[in-house]
Amino acid sequence: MSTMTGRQAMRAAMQAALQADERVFLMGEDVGRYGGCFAVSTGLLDEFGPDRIRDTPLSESAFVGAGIGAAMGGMRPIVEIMTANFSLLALDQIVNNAATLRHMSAGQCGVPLVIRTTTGGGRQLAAQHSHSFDGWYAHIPGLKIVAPGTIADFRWMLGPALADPDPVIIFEHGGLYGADGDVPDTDPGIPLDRAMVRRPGTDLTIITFGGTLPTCLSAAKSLATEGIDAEVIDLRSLRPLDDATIMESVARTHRAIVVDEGWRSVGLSGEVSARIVEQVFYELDAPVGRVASAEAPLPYPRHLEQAALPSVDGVVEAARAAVQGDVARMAVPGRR
Amino acid sequence: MSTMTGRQAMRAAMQAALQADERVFLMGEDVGRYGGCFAVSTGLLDEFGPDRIRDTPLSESAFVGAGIGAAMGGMRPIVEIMTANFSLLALDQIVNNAATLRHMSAGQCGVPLVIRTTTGGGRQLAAQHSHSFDGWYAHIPGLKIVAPGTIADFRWMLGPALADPDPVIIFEHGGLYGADGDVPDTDPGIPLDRAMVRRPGTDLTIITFGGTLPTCLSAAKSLATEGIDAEVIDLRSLRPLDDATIMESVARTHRAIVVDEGWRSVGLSGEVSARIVEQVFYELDAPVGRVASAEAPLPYPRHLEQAALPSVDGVVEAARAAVQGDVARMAVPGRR
Amino acid sequence: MTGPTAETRAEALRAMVLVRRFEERCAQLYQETKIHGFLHLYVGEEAVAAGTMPALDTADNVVGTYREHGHALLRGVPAGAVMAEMFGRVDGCSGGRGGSMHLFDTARHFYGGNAIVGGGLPLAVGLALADRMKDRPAITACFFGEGAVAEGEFHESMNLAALWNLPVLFCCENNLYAMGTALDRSEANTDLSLRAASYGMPAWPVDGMDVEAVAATAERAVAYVRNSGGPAFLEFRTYRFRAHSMYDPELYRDKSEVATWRGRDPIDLLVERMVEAGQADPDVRARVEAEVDAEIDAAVEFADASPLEDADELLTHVYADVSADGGT
Amino acid sequence: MTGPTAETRAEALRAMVLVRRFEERCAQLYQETKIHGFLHLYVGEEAVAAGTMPALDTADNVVGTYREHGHALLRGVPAGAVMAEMFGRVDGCSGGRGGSMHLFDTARHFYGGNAIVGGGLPLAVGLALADRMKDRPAITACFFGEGAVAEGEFHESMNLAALWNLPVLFCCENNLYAMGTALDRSEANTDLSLRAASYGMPAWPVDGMDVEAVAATAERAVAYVRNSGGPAFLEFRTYRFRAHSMYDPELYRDKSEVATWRGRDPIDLLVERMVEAGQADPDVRARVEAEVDAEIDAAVEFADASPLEDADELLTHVYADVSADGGT
Ligand SMILES: Cc1ncc(C[n+]2csc(CCOP(=O)(O)OP(=O)(O)O)c2C)c(N)n1
Ligand SMILES: Cc1ncc(C[n+]2csc(CCOP(=O)(O)OP(=O)(O)O)c2C)c(N)n1
Ligand SMILES: [Mg+2]
Ligand SMILES: [Mg+2]
Repeated sequence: MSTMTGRQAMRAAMQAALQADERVFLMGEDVGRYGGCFAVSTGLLDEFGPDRIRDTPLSESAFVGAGIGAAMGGMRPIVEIMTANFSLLALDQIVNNAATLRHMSAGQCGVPLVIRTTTGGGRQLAAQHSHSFDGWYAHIPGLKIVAPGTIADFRWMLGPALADPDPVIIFEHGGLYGADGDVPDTDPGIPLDRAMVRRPGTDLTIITFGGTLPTCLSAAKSLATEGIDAEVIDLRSLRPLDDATIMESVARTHRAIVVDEGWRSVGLSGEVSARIVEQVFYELDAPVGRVASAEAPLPYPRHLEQAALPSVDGVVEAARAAVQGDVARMAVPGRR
Repeated sequence: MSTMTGRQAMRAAMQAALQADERVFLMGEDVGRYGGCFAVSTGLLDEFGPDRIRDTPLSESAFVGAGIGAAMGGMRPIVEIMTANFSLLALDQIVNNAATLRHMSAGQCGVPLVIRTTTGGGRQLAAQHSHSFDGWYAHIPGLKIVAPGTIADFRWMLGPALADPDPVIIFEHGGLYGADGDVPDTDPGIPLDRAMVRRPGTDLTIITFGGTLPTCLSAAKSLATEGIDAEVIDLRSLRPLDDATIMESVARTHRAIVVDEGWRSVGLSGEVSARIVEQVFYELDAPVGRVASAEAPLPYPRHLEQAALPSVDGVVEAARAAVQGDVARMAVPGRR
Repeated sequence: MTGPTAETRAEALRAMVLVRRFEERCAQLYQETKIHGFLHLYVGEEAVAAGTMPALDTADNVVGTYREHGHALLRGVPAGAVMAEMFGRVDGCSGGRGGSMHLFDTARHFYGGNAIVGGGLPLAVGLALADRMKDRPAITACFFGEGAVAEGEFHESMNLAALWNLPVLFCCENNLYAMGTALDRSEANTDLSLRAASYGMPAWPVDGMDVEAVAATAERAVAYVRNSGGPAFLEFRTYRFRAHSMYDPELYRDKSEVATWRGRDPIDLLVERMVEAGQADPDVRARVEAEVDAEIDAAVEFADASPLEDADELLTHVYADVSADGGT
Repeated sequence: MTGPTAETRAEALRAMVLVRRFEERCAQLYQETKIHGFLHLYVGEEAVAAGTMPALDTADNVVGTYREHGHALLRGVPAGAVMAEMFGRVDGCSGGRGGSMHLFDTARHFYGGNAIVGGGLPLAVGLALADRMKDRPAITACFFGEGAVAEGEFHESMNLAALWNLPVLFCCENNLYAMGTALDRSEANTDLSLRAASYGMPAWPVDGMDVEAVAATAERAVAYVRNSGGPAFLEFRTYRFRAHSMYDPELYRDKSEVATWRGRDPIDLLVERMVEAGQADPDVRARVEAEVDAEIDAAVEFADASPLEDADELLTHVYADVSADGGT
């Protein structure tokens, strides 16, 4: 076990992958000479050279599409898109090609591509640099979507993503690059599509992932002080979703809230809520709650940005409501 | 009241808008000389000339962005994107500019733009021409998303969309261009964001929109023959959603299913389900059901494509399950 | 230089006639509702694929558009597998899932079949990058229409291939129209070869109705790309004799213009030459048509006999791991 | 032609010094954590905006990037409103919501402030289209860096403006680097003016460190665009003296290269000329700095005094209709 930052963990993961498999290479804007926009790939150019650490022009569609083509050609590209906001410029390649090629070619064209991109707000970068499209991408069949919420996952999710025969997008929350965490020195071997219970609890289940995992763990701590024992689930994989882990927990706690930094409407929080209702409706003692970002472009000033993002207080409140909202008390006519 | 096809209705709507307001113009691929890929704009070039019926090069990002700029400059552009699949090439302009400009400029830059695009499958056009992104777009704050499901709405939704000071995307299901329907000769004046009850019923609520509205109405007919009286709600607007109409209905019927041609995961069906649970959980006698497209790129052959899309039978089955699945019967231990 | 041999010409003729007759049969089968969806015919443009494909090695990659029947056939995809694909049957070259616009055959390095205008170009750059990084001598030929030149993906791909000096042969089929949009209503500068050269790669325009001019230029370009390792651009000046797809009233061009171009039918041009050179008699075309018709009949029979995929297979190939439907 | 008058030169000097000192103050305020997020300074490039803005009419539109403080100030956006925006206060030119990368002032036809590289170009084409359709004589000046030339949106916008002959002046600020990517590692053909000309529009390169060369070329280009109604392209050859943003170790360039370019500081160049021409004495720069510093002090005070927006306003301006939060 060693302690490192998310930035160091992902760099170590890439370094190990580049050393282990010569088919692996990193391509993206300023991943080389500049050292990476968020200093994640610093040093890799010196170790692996410009052929395997490829700085690209500002051509998101072409270099993502080139990653798809290179993957079809037998390489194992890691394509870095500086922030998820810019990935929209490459969405045609991601959705119309990467996600469809295997199915429409009846299995002939596999796309073993890994896309890494920075997601999330909280750094006052305003409306064109702060959005979380993690959950949104999880709508697309043919893609696998993962989002590390722990530094250990920053270190150990890349390996299975590269081993996966299909396109995997890793959404890395910018706020976690500088965060410290314990990292096992060897691969813990957790499957890419497995959710993890980060804190066991009995009174309700808080389901989250990525940048809001720390938020939810702090909320669980403070809920404990008021006698509410919350279980916290880290989804890790947004597509596919690990229904089994979610349902097993909610069937025990009978109450759930979903916390997602993405916008609420037509986002991941609604999907998890809908699945809980489909699969364990009769176990629920209260409606499934949702905590998500305010439905507005993220503004620049800190106070407005913080007001827009999920907060510890917001999670605590939603958890309280879920716990208090038991059928007996709320099903009185007055509440109807 | 007159009878016409969806194609004729939208053409009449554009013709009327072009006649009424000289700020309105139509821009898109092959809307002029070719007569429109789906023959919607046929004839408009002759009546309004090449300045107001503008054929564009194959440059989705530039002509959509130009529509945004022209809207900021005081015009009222109707930008046609041939199919929603190609709109992904313009998504940067739609999400990073059209949806954010007003908010991040504190109200200075309004974008009164209407985007019209063809959506949906069922015509054996395979995986790059058949997808329904209607519900997916509804995730984005700053956009308004509407989807006509009746020929009357094909005729009368464009007016309020053009009158709206914000960007509105109209998703027109390709299957409805050739469908006949009754169209009022004068504007019925239904607000753009209002859902409509298309068939009143008492036993359950079927919530849908666009191309699956006819499917659901047929399903309701056949359900009636087995004594199930289904209410069918046509959402019309996917962003914002008309919660009041949905909840009023579900609070009466105590059962609901959501039918969406989009993929199930992180789609509109999950959002509607989650909102029902948040707002009328204690009224529900059964879990909210979902009928959506199979989570695969749409294949070419008819039998596979039909197997992937929501069907009358699929809706009938889901409705039956919702009606049978009342708490008393299903809450027995064995079912847990 | 001595003129092309009778053999070369006979092969080129057979290639063009095969594609021509195959697609005419497709049009007929579309009317008979055996083929559905969008169907884009290459009729009139056959010399481009017929002249280019022989210049490529079997290990070279080919990326096409939705107007790719000819490219697939001349790349060696069996006519039966192509026809079965159009019929949506399991023996189709894409298992019946892609249809006319999505022909694939990776064993022959044929990477589709892309229905997004310009969408294949970045893939071609990536395939070439893989060959470069794996030190394979292969090159990648990428076909697209002149309408694609207006797309951002064209620009980004041309620049990237030139910047990284990747072995991509950009094959622009300039048939003067993108659906109903004439080149001069799509491009501010209609000299596409000049435009391509501005990226710093050699660009050659060639008469796309003359299969021998195409073949000669293609050979030169392929050799250049293979030897230099860098990209080149070919502009084939050709014409689409038929509608854009099966639903096209052709309001945008005069019948007379079409007639003029039909006067330069690439098949007739070659036959004339062969006759002049005494390499064939005037009814050679009829004979070859009879030959290929037999092959096409067999293809149709094959396609007709091929079963439909079981609908339960709908979710297979969404992911490599069948159990991972990734969704519900 | 007679050389520029003392007045013109004094104005140009004041403009450049204002931007320089304003941004040096911003850097300081960033250290003092008064300004947050990304902050991209224009230091070294001031001659471009200072030479271009005077050539525009008040009705002309300006579209900028995230490196747009100088453009905003010289377009006439009050220094106080710009500084208040950096502070995230309600009196900021974007109500405090946009910050450094999103300065807006539609009253002055200043349309931002766009943080997507290349994202402003299509908007500029549309603004010009609106002017054309409304028969307004205005033109649209669109600023972007040389890195944007690799984006598909650049290509599509250049072609569309040229094809439709729209009054757009494309102003490419070629400072040789896109973050850490040097031009020759981004473009296969580094002659950007030649590339631009391939779209069929006039393109002029100009020394971006010489404010008078910039002004002369800008006047010519603006006149051309206004009279012809069609687009033109200007390539300003300039250099960024400071880091790309506040988090840039500058591993990608030599200190010596930076030093060489600093030797051509546009402010010094102009001062030398004025002194030579006897239009100013050597300490003119110090005097002008003192003047603008007073203006900047006032701007900082103004910004500091401006309140924060009430957090309850978070959802206003998502849509024009406040009641329509469009979401929940
Ligand atoms: C991105 C995108 N935009 C629009 C279309 C619709 N479309 C299909 S083919 C076509 C014309 C393309 O013309 P060109 O590139 O010249 O090829 P051609 O059909 O002439 O062979 C268009 C506009 C599409 N398939 N993809
Ligand atoms: C589409 C997109 N890709 C990447 C970025 C990240 N980024 C911000 S500025 C920049 C460099 C742009 O360089 P250039 O266009 O030359 O302008 P300069 O910063 O030199 O003024 C990059 C890559 C972005 N903002 N948008
Ligand atoms: Mg064409
Ligand atoms: Mg630059």
